[in-house]
Amino acid sequence: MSGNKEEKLTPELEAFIGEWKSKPGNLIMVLHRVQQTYGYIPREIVFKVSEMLNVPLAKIYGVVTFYNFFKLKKAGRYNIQVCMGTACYLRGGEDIIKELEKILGCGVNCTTEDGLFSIEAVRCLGCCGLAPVMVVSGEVHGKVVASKLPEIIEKYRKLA
Amino acid sequence: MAFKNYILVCGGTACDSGRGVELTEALRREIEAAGIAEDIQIVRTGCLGFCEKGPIVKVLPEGTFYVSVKPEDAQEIVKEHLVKGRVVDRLLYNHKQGKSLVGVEGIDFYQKQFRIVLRNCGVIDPTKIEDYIARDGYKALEKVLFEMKPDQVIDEVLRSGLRGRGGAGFPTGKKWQFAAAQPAGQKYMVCNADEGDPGAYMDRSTLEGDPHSILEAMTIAGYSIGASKGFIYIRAEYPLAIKRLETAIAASHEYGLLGENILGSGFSFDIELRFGAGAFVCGEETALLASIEGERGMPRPRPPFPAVKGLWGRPTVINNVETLANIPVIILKGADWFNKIGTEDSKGTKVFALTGKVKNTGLIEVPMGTTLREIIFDIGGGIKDDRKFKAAQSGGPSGGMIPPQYLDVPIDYGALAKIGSIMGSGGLIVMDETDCIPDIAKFYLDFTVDESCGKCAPCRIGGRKLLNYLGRICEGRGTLEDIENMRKISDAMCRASLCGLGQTASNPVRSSLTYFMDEYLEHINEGKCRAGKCKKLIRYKIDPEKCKGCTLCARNCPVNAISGSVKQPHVIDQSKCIKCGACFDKCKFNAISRG
Amino acid sequence: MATMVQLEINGVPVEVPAGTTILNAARLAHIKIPTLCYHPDLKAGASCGLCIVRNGNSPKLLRACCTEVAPGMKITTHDADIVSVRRTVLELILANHPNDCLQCPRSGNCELQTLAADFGLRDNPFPREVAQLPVDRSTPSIVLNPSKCIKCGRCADVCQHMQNVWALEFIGRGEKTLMMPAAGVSLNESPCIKCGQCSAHCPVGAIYENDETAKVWEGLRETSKVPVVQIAPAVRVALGEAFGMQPGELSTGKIYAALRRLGFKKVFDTNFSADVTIMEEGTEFIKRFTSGGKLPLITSCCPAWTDWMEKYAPDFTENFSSAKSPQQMLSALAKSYFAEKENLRPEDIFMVSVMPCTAKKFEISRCEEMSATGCQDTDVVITTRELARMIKSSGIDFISLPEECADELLGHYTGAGTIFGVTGGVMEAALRTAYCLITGEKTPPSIVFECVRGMDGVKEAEIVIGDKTVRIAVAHQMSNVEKVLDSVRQDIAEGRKPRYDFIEVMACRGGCIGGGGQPCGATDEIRAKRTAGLYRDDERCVLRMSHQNPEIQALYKNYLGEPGGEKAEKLLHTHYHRRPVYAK
Amino acid sequence: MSKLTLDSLRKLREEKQRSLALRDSENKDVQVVVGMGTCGIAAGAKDTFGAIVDIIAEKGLTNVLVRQTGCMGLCHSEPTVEVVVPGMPAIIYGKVDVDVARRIVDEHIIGHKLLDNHICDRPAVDIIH
Repeated sequence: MSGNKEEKLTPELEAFIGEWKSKPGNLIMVLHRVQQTYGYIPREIVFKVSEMLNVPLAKIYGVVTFYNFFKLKKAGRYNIQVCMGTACYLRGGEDIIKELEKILGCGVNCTTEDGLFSIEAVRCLGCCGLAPVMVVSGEVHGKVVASKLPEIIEKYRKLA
Repeated sequence: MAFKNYILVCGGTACDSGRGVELTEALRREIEAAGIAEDIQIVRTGCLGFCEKGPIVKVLPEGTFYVSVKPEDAQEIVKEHLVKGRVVDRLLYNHKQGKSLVGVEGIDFYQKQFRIVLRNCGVIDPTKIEDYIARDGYKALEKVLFEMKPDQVIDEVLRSGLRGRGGAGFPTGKKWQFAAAQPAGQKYMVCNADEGDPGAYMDRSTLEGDPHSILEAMTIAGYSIGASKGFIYIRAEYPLAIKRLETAIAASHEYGLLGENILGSGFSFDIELRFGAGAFVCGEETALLASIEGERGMPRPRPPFPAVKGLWGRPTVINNVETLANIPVIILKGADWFNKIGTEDSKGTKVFALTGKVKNTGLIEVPMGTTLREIIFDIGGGIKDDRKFKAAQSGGPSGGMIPPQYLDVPIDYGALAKIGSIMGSGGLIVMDETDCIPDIAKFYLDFTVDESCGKCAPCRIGGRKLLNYLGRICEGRGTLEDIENMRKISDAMCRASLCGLGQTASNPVRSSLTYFMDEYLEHINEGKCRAGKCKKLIRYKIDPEKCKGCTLCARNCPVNAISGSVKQPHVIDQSKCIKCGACFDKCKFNAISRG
Repeated sequence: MATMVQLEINGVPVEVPAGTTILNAARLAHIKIPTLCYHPDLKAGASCGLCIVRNGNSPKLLRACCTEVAPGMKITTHDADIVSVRRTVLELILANHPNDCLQCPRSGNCELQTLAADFGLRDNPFPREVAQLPVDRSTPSIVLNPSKCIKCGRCADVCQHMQNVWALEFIGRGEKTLMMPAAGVSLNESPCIKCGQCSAHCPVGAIYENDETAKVWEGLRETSKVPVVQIAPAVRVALGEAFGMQPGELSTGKIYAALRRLGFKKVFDTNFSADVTIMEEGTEFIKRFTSGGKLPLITSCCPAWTDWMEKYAPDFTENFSSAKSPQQMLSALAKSYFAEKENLRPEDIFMVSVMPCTAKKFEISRCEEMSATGCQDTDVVITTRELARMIKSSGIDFISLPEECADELLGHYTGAGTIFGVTGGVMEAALRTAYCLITGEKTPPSIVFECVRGMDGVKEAEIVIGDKTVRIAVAHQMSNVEKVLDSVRQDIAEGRKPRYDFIEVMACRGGCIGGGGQPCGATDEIRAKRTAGLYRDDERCVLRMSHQNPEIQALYKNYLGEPGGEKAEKLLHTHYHRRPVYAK
Repeated sequence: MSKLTLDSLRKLREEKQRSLALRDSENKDVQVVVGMGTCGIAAGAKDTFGAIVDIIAEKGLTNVLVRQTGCMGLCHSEPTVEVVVPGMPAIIYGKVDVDVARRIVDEHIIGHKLLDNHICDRPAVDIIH
C-alpha cells in the first residue's frame, strides 16, 4: 500500500512486547518501540501487535492516528523537522518551510522522490532561544536563515 | 594571581549606545590614576538586562550593582568604592520600587529572579544523585517519612497556598486532600510532563536539570495521598529529559529512595515513565489519563474528578512538573516561608519561558506579583533591536494577548484572568511592532485546530471557523460581520466545550478583539497591515523622489514586476508583484516603502 | 434503596435517585434538554455540546448528559443565554453538514433536522464547508457516508462496546476525525458483521441501510417472475411506528395487505419457517443431546452472530446448528416446495424478504448453500425501514388497511414462530417442542418459559425435561456473548463437560425487535413495547408449538420427509468456516 | 551501592556538602560546569564540553574538574559555562564556542583574568544555604 517492503517482527521487539504484555496501558509504549524500530508504524506489524497484545486493530489505528508522533509512512532518510513553535513562527519558521519546499520540490509530510528527504512541521522543539530551529535527523540547526538552506541540504546530500 | 576586584561593565547594545565605551575608558583612566591597575580588572560583559537603566556596572566579588552610570561617575566609583571600600549609594538600584509584594528577605535587591523551582537547574549535575542530595535533596522526604503524618504534609501544602502551575491554578493541597480522603486502596500519583505549549519549555528544563526534585516530590505526594505508584507522563519529543529521568529513577532505586520500604520507613513507592506521542490535548488531565491507559487522548467529562476516579478508575492526583518542584522546598522551609512570597492570590514563584522579540530570551523564575515590565525590560533586557513593545502572550494558545497598558499589572492568577489571559504553564511570548495581531491570533488558532481532539462540536468546528475568518481578515477579505461572528463563536466555544482546550482556544481571539480592535479594523476597512506581516495587504511603492534609477530592484525582482530605465525612477507593477520584499531589502536609497 | 437527591430544576423541586444525570432528572421532570450525541443505550459521549445547563449563577455551564445530580443544585435548563449558545453550536454543526435533507434517507426522523427545526434555524451566519468524502458502499448491508457524520461517536461506541465488533473507530484527530474501519480497509473488508446497530443509532444519515427498494420495484415490474415476499417476526411490531402507531402494536394483517398492494403475488411469513427451524434445529439438538453429539448446540438464526463467530470464535464452528436461518429456509422452500406446487422453476420466482435486520442483506449471498435451489434463494432483502418507505411512496394509507391473511403453504405460524423475534424466543420455542418430543407429552407444564425472557444480557437456566436436565444460556447484544463462550472454553480447557447444552445468541439488544434495520431511535423502552407485542402475538395463537403447525406437518409429510432428512439437509442446512477478521 | 537508611543518607549529604563547599572534589579545585540542557546541546554545548576537556588535557591541567549541569536559564547565550577558580568570583560565560573555550582555559583558569564580552549575570541568588 505504502510501497514499503514487508517489515518483519524483530526478536527485540517481540521480547519488548512480551515484557509489556501484561502491563496495563501498554499500547502507546509498544507503539513507540515499533516506531523506534522501523522509523514508522508498518501495517503488518500493527496486525502482529494487535494479535500479541490482544487489542482490536481498530483501537490501535485509532490511537496511532490520534497522535502526531506516530507515522504510518516511512520518512525520508533525512527527516527535516522545522519547528513551528511560537518563537520560531515569530522568527520566520514558516519561511524556512516554504524555502525547503522550493529547494526539495516536495511538500510538508512528503518525501522527495529519491527518498532522501522529508519535511515535517513540528510543534515546539524547546529551543526557543535559537529560533528559528530545524532538526535534520536529530541534528539541531538553530537560527536558521533561508539563504543558508541550500548549503545545509547539500551537506546531507553529500553524506548520502 | 587573581585581581582584588573586577568591574563588570555591561556590553549589551543598549548600554553601548548609552555611552558604555566611554564609561569603560573613564574607569580605566581613573584606576590608573589611582594607581590600582594591578588590582582591578575591567571586563565588558554580555547584556545583563536592565537595559533601561544602562549602562550597568557591577563590582565583584561583592556584587555591588550600579545603574545608569555615566562616565562622570567613574571617578567616584574608583575613589570611593575601590579605594576606600565605600559603596556609592546614589548609583544603586532603587530597591524600594515595586518590591512591596515580595516579602522575602535575602533576595539581592536588584535581582528580579527568585529561584525555587529552578534552584538546582544549572547548578548540579543532573545525572548525579549525590549532587542533588548535597543540596538538601531528599531531606524533605526524610522529614515527611519520619516526622510527619500524611495529613500534616497535606496541611503544609494547603497552607503554603501553592496552586497548580499547569494552567487552571487549582490549589495543590486541595487536590491531595480529595485523593487522600478516598477509601484506601490502589491510588496513583501522576506527574504531567506533557508540556505542549508552543514556546514553553520550563518543564523540560526542570526535568533535564533537576530530575530528582520531581521524584522526591512525587514520593512525598504518594505518601500523603496513600499512593504506592507514580507515573510521569512525558513528551516523547524530550529525549534528553527522558534519559535523565531514567538515570535518576535508576539511581533512586539503587539508593533505596524509590521502591520497597524507602529509607526503612515502611513506605513503598515506585515511579514509571509513560511517553506522550504528540497531542497537546493530553496536557488536559482526563485526556492525559486516557493516554496513560493507552487510549486516544480524548478528554472525559468531569466530574468525576481524577482525584475520585482517575487512572483505571482509581483516585489519582495529577500535578505538573513545576508544581511538584516546589514541594520539597515547601516542606523544608515551611508553608509560612513560602506563602510570604508572591501575592495574596498567588503564592510562590512562577517560571516563564521568555521568548519572542525580547533580547534576553531564557528561562526565568520570578515571584508572583512581578510585573510584565520587570520581566520583559529588566530581566529580558527589553525588546530586540529596540523596537516597540506591542503585546505579550501568556498561557500559550490558551492565553490572551496582553497590551502595553497592562505592563505594570502584577502578574498572578487573578490579575491575568482579569485582563483576559491566563497564567497557563508559563510560555511568555513577547511581540513587537513588526508582529501582526490577527496573524498571531491565526497562528494560535491554527495550533488549537490542529491539536483539538475533534470530539466536541464547538471546539472542532468553531475553531476551524475562527481560523478561516482570521485567514480572510489577514488576506484583506474580512468584513465587520466576520468580527461579530467570531465573537459569537468564541463565546460558544468557551461556554460549550468539554475541556480546557476548547474552553480557552478562543482566548487569543477574544483578547485581541478587546485590545487590538484597531488592527483588525485596519485590515478590514483599510486593507492595511501595519506590521507588514500580511503579505496580501502589503504594497511596495517606489518613491520617485528618492529613486536614483540604479536598477538594483528591477534586477532582483523575481517576477520582473519592476520597470524603469537607468537613472530614471522605477515603477512597480502591482498586478505582478508577489510581495516578496526583495526590492525593499535591496534598495540602498530607502526609496521603496512598504505599507 | 438508592439514596435520593433533592435539587431544583428551573425552580421546580425534583427528587431523583443519586447517580441520575441532570439530563435524566430533567426528563423525569418533563423537561427536555436538547441533545444530539446522547443515546440512552450508550455511555454519554459528551461530544455535541448542546445539553449545556447552568447550576446556580456559575458562569461555567455543565453538560447535562454526563453530570450527575448533587444535592441542592439549582439547575437552569433554558434561558436566553443558554439557548443562544446552543443555537450557535447548532449553526456550527449545520455549517459543516451537507444539509441535503431532501435526498437523505433519514429525512423525517433525523435528530439534527429535528433540532434545526425546533430552533427555527433559517439562515446560517457561518460559511458552509462540507467535506467531500468518498461513500463506503462496500457491504451489501450498510452505507457509510462520512460527509454527513457529526462525529458524535455513537456508531463506534455501539460497534465496540455494545457489539464487540470493533469495525468502526475514530480514525484521525481533530477536524480530520472520521468514523471508519482501521488500516485503510473498506467496511466489507473490516470485521463488520453488518448488524446495522450503527445505522440504528446514528442520529443523522451518515450510516444507513443499503437501500434496495429500487431493486424490489424493478422485480415487481418484471412480469416474467412471480414476486413472493416474506416478513420476519419483528417487523410486525415495529413497522407501524413509521405510520404513527405505537411501538409493539401488531400490524401483521395490515402488512400482508400492504405487500399485496405493492404487487406481491404471494405473501408468506418468516414465522412459518421459524417453526421449520424448530423442527430442524430441535431435532438436531435432541439428537446431539440424547446421543452424545457435540454440545453445547448454538443457534445460528442470526447472520450477524454467525459472521462474528466465523471471525472471532471459529473454535465453535462445530457447535453451531447447521440449520439455516428462517429467512433462508423460507426462500429455499419457496423456490422448491412452493415452486413445484405452482409448476414454476426456482428462477421464475422473485423472492423478497422484509427483515428487521441489515445483516440479512449479507446473509443471502454469504456462501453457496444460500443458493440451494440452483439460483440465489433470496433475491432481495429490505429492512423494516425500507418497507415503510415503499408503502409511503405508494400512497398506501397503511393505518386504514384491512387486516389480511398470509398465503397458504408457507404462511401459517404458531406462537413459537413469532417469538423468534425476541431474545430467548428461539430457545423458548425450541424448549416447547423439545419437551414434547423428548417426553412424548402433549404440552409442557407451562407453555411459557419465563427464565429465558427479559433484558438480562445473559440468561441461564436448567430445564427439567423428563428425567433429564437441559442447561441453557441465552445471550443477546454481542458484547454479552463472549463471556458465555469463554466460560464454555474454560470448561473444555479444564476437562469438564461444558456448562451449557444449548445456547441461543442474537446479535442485537433485545433480539430482532431491536434489529439494525428497525425504525431508528430504539431505546429499551421501545424494545420492551415491541417485545410485549410479540408475546401478545404468541398468546393470541391457538397453536403455540412449532410441531403443531399443520402446514409444517404437511411440509414434512408431502415434501421433506423427516426433519434432518436428505431433502431437508440439502435445502435447510448450511456450514460455517473460519474467516479472517480482516480480509485485507 | 546498598540501599540507604536514614542515617546513611544524612551522612552522605554531609560529606557531599563538605566537598561541594570546599569546591574540592577529587582533589580538583577548579571547576568548569557546562550547561547541557536540550537548548545548550542544540547550541553546541557538546562541542564546547569536548573542547574544554581536550584543551585541559593538552595543557596538562590536573586540577580542573569539568562537569555538566542542566539549563542555567540563559537561552539567549547558549552554550553557557560556569568557571569556578579559587580566589576568583564564580563566573558564568555565555556563547562559549570552541574558541571561547580555549580563551577561558588560557586567560581565566591559567591567567586568572576574566574574559571580555562573554560574561552573563547569575540569574538569581541561591536559596539553598
